[in-house]
Amino acid sequence: MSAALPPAAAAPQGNGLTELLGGLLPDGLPFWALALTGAVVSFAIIFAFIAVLAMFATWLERKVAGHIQVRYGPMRTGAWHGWAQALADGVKLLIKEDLVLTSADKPLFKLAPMVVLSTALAAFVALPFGPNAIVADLDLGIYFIIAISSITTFGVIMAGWGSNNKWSLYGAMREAAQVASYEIPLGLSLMMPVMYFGSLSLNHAGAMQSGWYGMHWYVFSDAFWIAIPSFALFFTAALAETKRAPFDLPESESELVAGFHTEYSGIRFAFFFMEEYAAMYLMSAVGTALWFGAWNFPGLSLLEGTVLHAPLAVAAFVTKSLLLVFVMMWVRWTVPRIRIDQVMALGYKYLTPLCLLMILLAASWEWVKAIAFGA
Amino acid sequence: MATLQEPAAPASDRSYWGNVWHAVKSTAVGMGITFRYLWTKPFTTQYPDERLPVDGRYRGIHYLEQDLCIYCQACAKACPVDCIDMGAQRHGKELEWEFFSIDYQKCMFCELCVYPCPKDCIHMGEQYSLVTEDKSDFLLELTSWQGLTEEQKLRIAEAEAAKAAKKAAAAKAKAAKEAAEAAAEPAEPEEGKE
Amino acid sequence: MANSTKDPALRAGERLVELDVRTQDVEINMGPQHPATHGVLRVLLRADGEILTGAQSHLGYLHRCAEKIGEKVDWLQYLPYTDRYDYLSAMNNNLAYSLAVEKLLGVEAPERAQFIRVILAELNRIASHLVAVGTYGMDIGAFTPFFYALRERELLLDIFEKICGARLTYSYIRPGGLMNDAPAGWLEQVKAFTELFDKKWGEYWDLLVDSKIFVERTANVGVVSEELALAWGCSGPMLRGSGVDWDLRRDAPHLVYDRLDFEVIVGRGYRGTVGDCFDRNYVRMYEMVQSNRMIRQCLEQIEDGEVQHPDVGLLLRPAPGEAYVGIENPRGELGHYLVSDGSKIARRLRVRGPSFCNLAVAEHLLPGCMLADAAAIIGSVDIVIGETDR
Amino acid sequence: MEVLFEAARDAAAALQAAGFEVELHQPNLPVYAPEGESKRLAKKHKEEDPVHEWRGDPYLALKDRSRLLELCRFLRDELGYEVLMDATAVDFDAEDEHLWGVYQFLSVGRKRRLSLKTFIPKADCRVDSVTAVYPAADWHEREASEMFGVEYLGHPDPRHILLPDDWVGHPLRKDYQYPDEYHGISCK
Repeated sequence: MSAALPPAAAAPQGNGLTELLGGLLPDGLPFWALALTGAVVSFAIIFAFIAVLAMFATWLERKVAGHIQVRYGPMRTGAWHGWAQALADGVKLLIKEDLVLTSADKPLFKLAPMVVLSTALAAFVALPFGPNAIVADLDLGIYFIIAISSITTFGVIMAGWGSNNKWSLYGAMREAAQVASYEIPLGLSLMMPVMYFGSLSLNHAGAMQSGWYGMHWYVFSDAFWIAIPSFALFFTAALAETKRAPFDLPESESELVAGFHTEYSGIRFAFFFMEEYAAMYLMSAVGTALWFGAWNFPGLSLLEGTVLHAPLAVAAFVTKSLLLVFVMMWVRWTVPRIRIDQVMALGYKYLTPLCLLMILLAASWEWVKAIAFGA
Repeated sequence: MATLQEPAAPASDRSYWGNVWHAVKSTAVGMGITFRYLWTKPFTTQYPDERLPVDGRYRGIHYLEQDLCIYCQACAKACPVDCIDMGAQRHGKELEWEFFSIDYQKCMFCELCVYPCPKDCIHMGEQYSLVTEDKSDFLLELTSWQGLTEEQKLRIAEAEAAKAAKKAAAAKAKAAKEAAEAAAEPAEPEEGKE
Repeated sequence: MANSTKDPALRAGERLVELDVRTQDVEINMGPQHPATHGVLRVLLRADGEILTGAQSHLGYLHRCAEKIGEKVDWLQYLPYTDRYDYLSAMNNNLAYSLAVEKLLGVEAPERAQFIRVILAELNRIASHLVAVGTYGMDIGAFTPFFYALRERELLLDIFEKICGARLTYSYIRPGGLMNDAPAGWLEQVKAFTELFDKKWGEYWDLLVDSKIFVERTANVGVVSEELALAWGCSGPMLRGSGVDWDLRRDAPHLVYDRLDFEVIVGRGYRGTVGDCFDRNYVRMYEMVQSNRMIRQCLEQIEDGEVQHPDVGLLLRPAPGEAYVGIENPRGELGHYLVSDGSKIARRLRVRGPSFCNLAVAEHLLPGCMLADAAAIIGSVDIVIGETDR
Repeated sequence: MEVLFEAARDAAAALQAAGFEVELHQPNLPVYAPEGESKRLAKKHKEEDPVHEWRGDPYLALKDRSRLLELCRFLRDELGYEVLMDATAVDFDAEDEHLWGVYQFLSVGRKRRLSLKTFIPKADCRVDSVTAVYPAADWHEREASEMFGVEYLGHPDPRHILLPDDWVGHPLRKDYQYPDEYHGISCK
């Protein structure tokens, strides 16, 4: 579909991890054993990644917030700039009393954090960290991520309802309204890169941005004038989807005390916390994969075939995603919070029509290119 | 944009693209400000490690110049919350201090106790953090000694000795006078002459 | 979504709003421990979904019997208690009380004391408005402007600490003058602050007030019409925000305000309707600039001299009589109604707190708004619970 | 401040012309108080003559409290006092037979203040609520009612405001006895 696709950048096939396992495990193992081992190992990797990420991100968030607000943030735990603060908090949350209200709807209350975290984990399987570093290279990767990450909403609603607290219920209902509305602009805003790359696979999109010595990112491509506004639209919708300020209405601490997780404590609260950072990272990673060249950076192609290639590619991808996570934090500590009806108005009156307009423009651009360059 | 002069006309552009433009612009301006501060030195101090110096007039925990105090209770009477309590025995000019305490659960550091003091002996100090796990620790004792010091005892002894000596001298003088009077009795008519 | 437009002409007793579709109401306790109630205020909200249909304030969680204490301690001893009703503007409270007692005493403070009083009152107004604007940002959801505002306030507190030794509860302005004269270098420190503040002020405007989201959250929300504001006895930025051109500093000149050149900021619907939350905040923002201007003029005009009236000592015995004196506090008119019988203790000491009166109208603005607006409206009234409950 | 009170005389004249029994009290002139109480007031200052100095602001004394609401309406509509700044009560002395009801009015348009005093007998501690004219009186009257035991007739919401709902007694009355305890909390 795209004329700009360099011929070398055919989408890599298969999953690096399964290939690796297939090589390591003894021959003659049944297929399901391989698949099961792959699944367990992938889960362990993703869970460890999210746990470390959440810890790092909490620390980062507090430092970013602190320095933006002309203060230091945590400084006392650990030697250097309170680096162990998140670790200490994690331990504290683990050993804290796990309170379940007597009036709570116990099954829902207990299930909610699990649903929330497991959906966030599930979405990570379709995320390409490197050329082959993907758990499941789905043809419909983007579709899968959008679909699975919206199940989080169920968890939040369960938490809000199960807590038997009016503030929590408000948070849950806001989440339901907000996320359901923002699925539309989020999905639509992803259509622009999808049209450009002609694929719903993130791995494919990443491979297609490796041209120009690793700088053929969507935002630098011929369609940059579509890419930049469409990224702004995507980013706004992603903020709403991940309940980040200015769209943090489900928790909005100055109105709803702490929203849907008011009644949670200890490790259950930590699950919600990890989910928030996992979701932030997930959305940033999707943005990176589609707009900012996934794992590509200048010079990476020179290392092709060496041992360094895969780790550097993964590092580049994670760094770029974390930069976007930083931008999310930066936005959070700058702007006030929107009201629920304005969230709806923004979603339906601004983001959705603008996304449709961008889709029209992107489609016309592909058409113009096809006519002009005969691709 | 911000101006110290009031803007001339109310601005309320609520058109569709006006809203979009205002949202994008104001968010960008705000993010510019926050980004600038991300790299400036924080304003805060790391409290327990570094402390800001307090000014000379700072109203912290009191200190008492006990040797000047005359136990007049003026400060206790001036206190709006009755947090000053004191007790002492007088031995002539010397004071045998029992206690001079301020209850910092009540004290509101208003400095009203300082002004009526005739000897200017109670002051507000520079210490401010009174951190404790026990409420009874807030009842601070300001005296540096209780009872009588050796010096005071000495002075009291001296004073008593002086008093005794004076008494003795007076008695002596009286006796002498009486003796003199007795001796001078015959001379009385002479006085009468005068 | 049901009709969520605010009805500015909402009548006093009318606390319920009819919606297109009614579902079962939810009763929510906002407070006494809630992030947006600025202390221990409890507002019992009745809501139909996100839309409030009724509101009722419950006060008294911080009631400390100030008026009863006033009948138990002598005139000067009451001074520290005045610090504690509106603890964010304690200098103004001291000033209000001192002026009332001075009226009964029939004395006037020396000129230098009056200048220093005005400087302190205006500095304190800036400090108070900084907290008001900053915490209002927090109610709306913006944390960062609060820290910037507190940063400048910290410099102000240093100034207060230098002159009186306390950072929050000053007890510095007292009947007859001041506790003591300004120390050396203090006026220069004030001057340095006024110059710095003009530079920093734009940051709050750009970061918070001009932010699109802030405008959307505050414009046309919680509209207090002129009639409503007057009928409910609002004062201060709440009254001026509604477009009423009334400022006791200009209209009832006391101290040396008549020698200063300043403007009274009045809400004019800069981003929406006159009297909305944005206008109240707008008034506070520009009042800070005007206060800064007044301080600079005072610094130019101040001369050396005495700071305490020679006849006023520590034990006051005002003549029998009664006086009501109200001055323009950062939050509105702080009135003291004093009744003296000639003894050293007041017969009656009535405090008319501006927050108390301004809050009364807030309760009537809430029905018809959204739940999130409750935080915005209560924040825009800028209450200090120490004063509503006294 | 004095400027604002200067208009008290005009207001008194206008009210008297409208048929209200009001008396203007100005500083350093005889104080108006109900029969007997003014004498005792004077005695307090060791003067036999009820004519004694009474400093501070001028005020209007309304003799007949039943016409309070009517007077307020007249003040607001005819004399332009749009704002009720403060409404409170005063118990000058435990032996007095009357409480004072004190109202502070403000005219924003004409830059005037007015202080109005009415007398509420302690034996029949009732007075009309002025909330119908000035909604601002709502909370002030609730406070005065719980602190002094004044019953404001026609008040829309006569609950306690600062004190707990089950508080006994009226703390600002001069004859108030402190309770020993409140719900098991010692008040001593």
